Amino acid sequence: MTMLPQLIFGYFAAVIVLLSLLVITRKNPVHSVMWMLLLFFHIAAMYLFLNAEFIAAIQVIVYAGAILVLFLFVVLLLNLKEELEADRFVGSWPVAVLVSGGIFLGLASVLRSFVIGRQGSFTVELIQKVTHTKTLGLIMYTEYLFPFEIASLILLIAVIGAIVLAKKRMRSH
Amino acid sequence: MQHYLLIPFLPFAAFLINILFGRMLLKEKAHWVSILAVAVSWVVSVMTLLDVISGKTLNQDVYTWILSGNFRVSVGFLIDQLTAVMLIVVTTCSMLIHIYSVGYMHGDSGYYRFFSYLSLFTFCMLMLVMANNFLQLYFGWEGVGLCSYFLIGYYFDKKSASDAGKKAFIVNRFGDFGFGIGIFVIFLTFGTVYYEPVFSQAAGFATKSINFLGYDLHLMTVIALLLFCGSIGKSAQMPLHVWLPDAMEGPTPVSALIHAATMVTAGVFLVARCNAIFSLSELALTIVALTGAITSLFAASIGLVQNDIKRIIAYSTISQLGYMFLACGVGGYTAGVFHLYTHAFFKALLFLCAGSVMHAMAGELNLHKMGGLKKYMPVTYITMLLASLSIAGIPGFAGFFSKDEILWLAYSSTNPVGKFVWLIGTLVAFLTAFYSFRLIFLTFHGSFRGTHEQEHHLHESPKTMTVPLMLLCIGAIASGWIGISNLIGELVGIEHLNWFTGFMQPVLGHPEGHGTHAEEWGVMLISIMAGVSGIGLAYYLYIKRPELPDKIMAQFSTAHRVLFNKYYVDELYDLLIIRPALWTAKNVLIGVGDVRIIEAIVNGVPASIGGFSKQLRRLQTGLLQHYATIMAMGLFVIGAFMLLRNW
Amino acid sequence: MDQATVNTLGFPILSLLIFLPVAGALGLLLMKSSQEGLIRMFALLVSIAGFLLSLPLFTAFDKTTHAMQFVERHAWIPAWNINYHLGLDGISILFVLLSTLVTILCILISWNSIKVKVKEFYISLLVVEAAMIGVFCSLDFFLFYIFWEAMLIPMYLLIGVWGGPNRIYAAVKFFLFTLVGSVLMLVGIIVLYLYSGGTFNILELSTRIYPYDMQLWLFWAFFAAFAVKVPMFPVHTWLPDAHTEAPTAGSVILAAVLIKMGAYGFLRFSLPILPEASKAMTPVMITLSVIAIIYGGIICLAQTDLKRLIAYSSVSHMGFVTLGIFALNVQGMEGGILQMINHGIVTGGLFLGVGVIYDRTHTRQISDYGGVASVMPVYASLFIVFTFASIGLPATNGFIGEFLILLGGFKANQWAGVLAASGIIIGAGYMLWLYQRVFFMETSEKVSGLHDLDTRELIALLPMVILIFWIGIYPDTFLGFMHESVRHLLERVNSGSAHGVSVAKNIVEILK
Amino acid sequence: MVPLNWYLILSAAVFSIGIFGFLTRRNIIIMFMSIELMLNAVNISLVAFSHYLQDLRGHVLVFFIITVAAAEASIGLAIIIALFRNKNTVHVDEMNEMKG
Repeated sequence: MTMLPQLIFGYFAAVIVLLSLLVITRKNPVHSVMWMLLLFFHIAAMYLFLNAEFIAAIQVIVYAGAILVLFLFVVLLLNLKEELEADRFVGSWPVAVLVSGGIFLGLASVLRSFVIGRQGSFTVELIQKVTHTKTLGLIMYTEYLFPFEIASLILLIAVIGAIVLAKKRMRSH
Repeated sequence: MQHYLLIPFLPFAAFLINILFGRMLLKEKAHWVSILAVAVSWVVSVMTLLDVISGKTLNQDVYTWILSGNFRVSVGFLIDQLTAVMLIVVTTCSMLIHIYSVGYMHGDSGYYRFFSYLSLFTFCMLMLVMANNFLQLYFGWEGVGLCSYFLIGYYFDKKSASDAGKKAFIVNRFGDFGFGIGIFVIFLTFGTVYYEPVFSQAAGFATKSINFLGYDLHLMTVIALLLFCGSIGKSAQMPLHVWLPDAMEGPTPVSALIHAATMVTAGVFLVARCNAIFSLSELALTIVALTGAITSLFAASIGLVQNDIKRIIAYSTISQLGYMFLACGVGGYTAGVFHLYTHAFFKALLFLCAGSVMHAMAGELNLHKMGGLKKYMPVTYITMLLASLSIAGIPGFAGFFSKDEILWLAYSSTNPVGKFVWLIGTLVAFLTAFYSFRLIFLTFHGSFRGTHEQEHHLHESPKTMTVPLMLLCIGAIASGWIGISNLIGELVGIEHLNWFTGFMQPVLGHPEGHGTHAEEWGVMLISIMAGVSGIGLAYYLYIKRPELPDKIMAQFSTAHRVLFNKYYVDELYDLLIIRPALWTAKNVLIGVGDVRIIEAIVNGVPASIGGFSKQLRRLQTGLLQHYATIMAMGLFVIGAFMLLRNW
Repeated sequence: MDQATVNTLGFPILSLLIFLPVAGALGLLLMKSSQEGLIRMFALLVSIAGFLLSLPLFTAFDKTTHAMQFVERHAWIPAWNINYHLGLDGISILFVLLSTLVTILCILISWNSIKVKVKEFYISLLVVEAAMIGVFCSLDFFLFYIFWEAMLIPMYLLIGVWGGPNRIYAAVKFFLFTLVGSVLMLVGIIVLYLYSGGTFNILELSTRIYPYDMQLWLFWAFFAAFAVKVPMFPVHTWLPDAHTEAPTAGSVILAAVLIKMGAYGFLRFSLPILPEASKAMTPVMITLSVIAIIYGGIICLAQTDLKRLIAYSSVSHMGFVTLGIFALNVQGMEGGILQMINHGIVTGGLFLGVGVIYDRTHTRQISDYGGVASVMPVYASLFIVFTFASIGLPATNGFIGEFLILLGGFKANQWAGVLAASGIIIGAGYMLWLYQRVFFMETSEKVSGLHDLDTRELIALLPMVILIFWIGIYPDTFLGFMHESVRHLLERVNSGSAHGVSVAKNIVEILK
Repeated sequence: MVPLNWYLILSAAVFSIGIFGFLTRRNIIIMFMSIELMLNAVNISLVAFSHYLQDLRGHVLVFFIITVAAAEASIGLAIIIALFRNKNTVHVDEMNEMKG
């Protein structure tokens, strides 16, 4: 069936768009977190579809697992009752609609006539043969070693920052 | 002749001594310095006159005053017949009035200051008279203006006195404005401001015309009229006469010296000195004659109804000055100067008599508060009577000869306006006689109308005041005898009896008038008739039927009010010039100009910038979304721009 | 470039003249601010030394040549060809003498009227003097600009710190007015520098011919800076504020010398460097001057504040100066320059006079005064001399200047001459009215107990009186300096603009 | 075969939804989640690019984006907690001390 890939992409696209809309429009933050979880799973599946297995795994583990859980903790800190009554949107939301719609239309009108540039050397077969994680690791630790180190540094700072910021001030009262 | 420099610089030295050392050292003795200086300069003037009579004249520069490019002028002295006569007039009157002031100003706090100003005035008047170029004439011109400012405003603690002084100076400045521009035109045409080259080349420029302020006018007329502007200012002629009556605020010797004998005659002296220019322009002469005639009629009419003794004499001065200009206008410069010469004596005398009356009446000036002073002040009475006879033009007295000469020249002159001017002259002669004797009868005859305390205080003035009166009285009578007209000369058999005209002939030329002897006799008779009838009418109204004047006044009350308020000229000037000037200054210039236009810009620009920044500040709302939205919009705009650019 | 004569005096007199006051100011810094007597005496000595040092200029000046004298030239910033180049000629020498003399009088007059921050006061006074002399001597455009701006700061302090009630507004206004103008001039200087291939030397710039429209733009750039300083008609509103708020010494320096820099700028820069534009712009400048004369005069009639009236009268007098300068003939020019000196002396004297009674009564409202003559006769007589010099009475310096200007103005444009001549009537009007309201009439209670001038004040006022009569009676001592320089300047202006550019055409071109 | 454009349009859509979310929601946490959305949109397009351009650099970049996203999320949430602690509100429009 020649139409299958298009069909699958169509499904994924529609679901992702729907889920993202749901994420930002739910009144209850916990619901939006749940929807976002679902969204991440779909995105991970799409990566698989684009045969980036390692990235899909990372997506699920880091994004869905770590970051979203973090969000959940913070959401649970809120007093949900008060949150439900308050109105969700800022006063000037029509402007925002206009702006984001404008940006989307602008991008869409450009991307329709997008021409693929020169093909790189990592063909799909090569990756499958060597497995995606190995090739990724190969590039990462040779060509992009320095940015890798910086990334680790960023994470370190993030950790310390989070602790300092969120720590309860003992002396301040 | 050789030490002529003493004449002006002695009074100047006296001025310096008095002003510098007056307060501490001289105090009461200040008058000796001034009188001595003036007396010596009088003696030197007489010697100069004798030298000039023997034919010697002098034109010498002392030092270069201003040198700039081709404009060169120096302090220089020209002594010829005209200067000699003026020297005599100025120094004689000045000396006598100095002596008179000793008595009059006795006990005054600023005694030394008064005499220093008198000396300064004499110095400036002499510099004016002896100048050999227009700029030094201008120096003397403004110098005497300055002294009249000081002397009119002598009692400076009185507002009216300081107002009068200021008014005199500013009105003179109007005249000097025209005079200054006249000097510019002279320099631009002749390339020099010295008399001698200007008058000799004047004939050459007779036909030329000049583009003056855009109009092509006859050159000589422009120059003549501009110079005449100065004369009008200084000699208080028609438009600029308002300052002289107010100048009576000053002490009486000042009025005698400055506002009768010397300063006001500077205008006539200027016209006489520049006769070479004036006679080249028919229009200018006519204007001079007309202004003189109208002013004399105008002033004489006001003089009829005034009650202040000094104001009457002031208006009579303006009227007599009008006479002199009338003479110059019809070409009779010699007659004009002769009248100036005689007028100086009897007018100074009139003022000094008025001063001694005031002195006796403790400052009272109103005629209706006096009367019957004859028996208290015989000397003053006699001298004032003789002076009034002289001014009324009664034969034998100085006034008659000079006035008759003018009227005859007016009648017989080739100038078209001559006859009309002669008519006005005769009418003025009648009015002059009338108001002079009204003054005599109201002050000296009839019964005393003042307060009892004043009557008790009445006494004849001290010697230092009466002696100058007598000397001036001789001058008032005898001064006319040097200029008796040739007509009477033929009658009496002496060929050239009119010595004065002969003497002045080289400088002022000779007026060519045509008219038979019969007409000359006729004119003389008419002028005598006018004088006598004036006196008769005054006698009739104020001695015979004293109640008549009030009835007439009631009948012509409006006319009387107009005349009494001096045709409302002062109020007119105030309305037309002073008030609008102040108004424009206050609201137009400051209100609109400075404040609304310039300051608005100067303060407006920073204010508007401030306002704009305030608006900008409102953009910072503090809301996260607003900033994000703006960023997103920026993104969108750039995106759109990049997109549209390559389409 | 015409050959500038070498310094005839041997020692660098101009640099000494500029930096002696600065050294004095530094000396003052060392003193404790409590020893006020010592400070005053030291400042006085420095200023007297400065004046004595400036006298040899007067004697050693060679009046027969128009070339620059006492020239000093050292490389300062070779990279941009900026040199420390000083020199004097007939036009600028008198101003240097005036500056040194005026500083002495300012120090004398503010002997006990300045009580707060005395040390800083005298320091800024000496620095202003240094900057002033610098402006008049500098022949390098860059150096000129430095001194021009340097003069602003101490003057700003003088007005801002020791001034009257709303001195801050006046000081800021003064500062901004001059600064905006001089910034435009800086643009002009740079354009000239680039166009003439990298030289700031004024003598060189004065010999070149620039394209006509560039000259026009440059003229208006310089006009912005100099017209503000003069002050010419539209931009004069800072002067009355600065004068009413400045302390006596401040307004004397402002009136006597600072204002002259604007007119001097026209003479030294606008006319020689931009002859064609100046010639084309004379009708505009003459109209502005005449407006200034009459406008300034009439406004004085409505003033109630003493210093404000004298400030507006100096707007009118400076209108005469600019009329003289832009009459572009010998009489007008020499009259203009002499009138600048006269105005410095007369208005300086007037402000010294006002300072004297202000120190006693602390009020500047004319209505508070009356009958001062009977209380202070000596002071009244000195003030009457200043009043009549300001009106332009013959035998005073005012007359010589005004007569020559009116003569030159009349020669250049009859209407301008006549209208300007009306200025002397208005002048007589407001000055005599002022004199009457303050000195004559009955003594007002505020004035009754005053004591007359003491010797210090007399010494401060006498030099001005002597100068008034000296210039009035024998002006050649001062006019003699200018003949050669003015003749040379006029030759340059007439020859420079003889390139067949008819005046009428350019006006149309500008108005288009 | 799904053309690359579709993926890009999809990521554009998700991106603009993220923007919309960020600009309109009052709850700061939801704003944070919209940021995560935008980052994921970018990741999608990157992965699509690497797949179609057969070049793994896209993946490396995605990898780094994820690390940065993680760091950013943690710090952001710490800030939110601090903010919440002393303002006890999470609504953005009530925190405008930084007003001009």
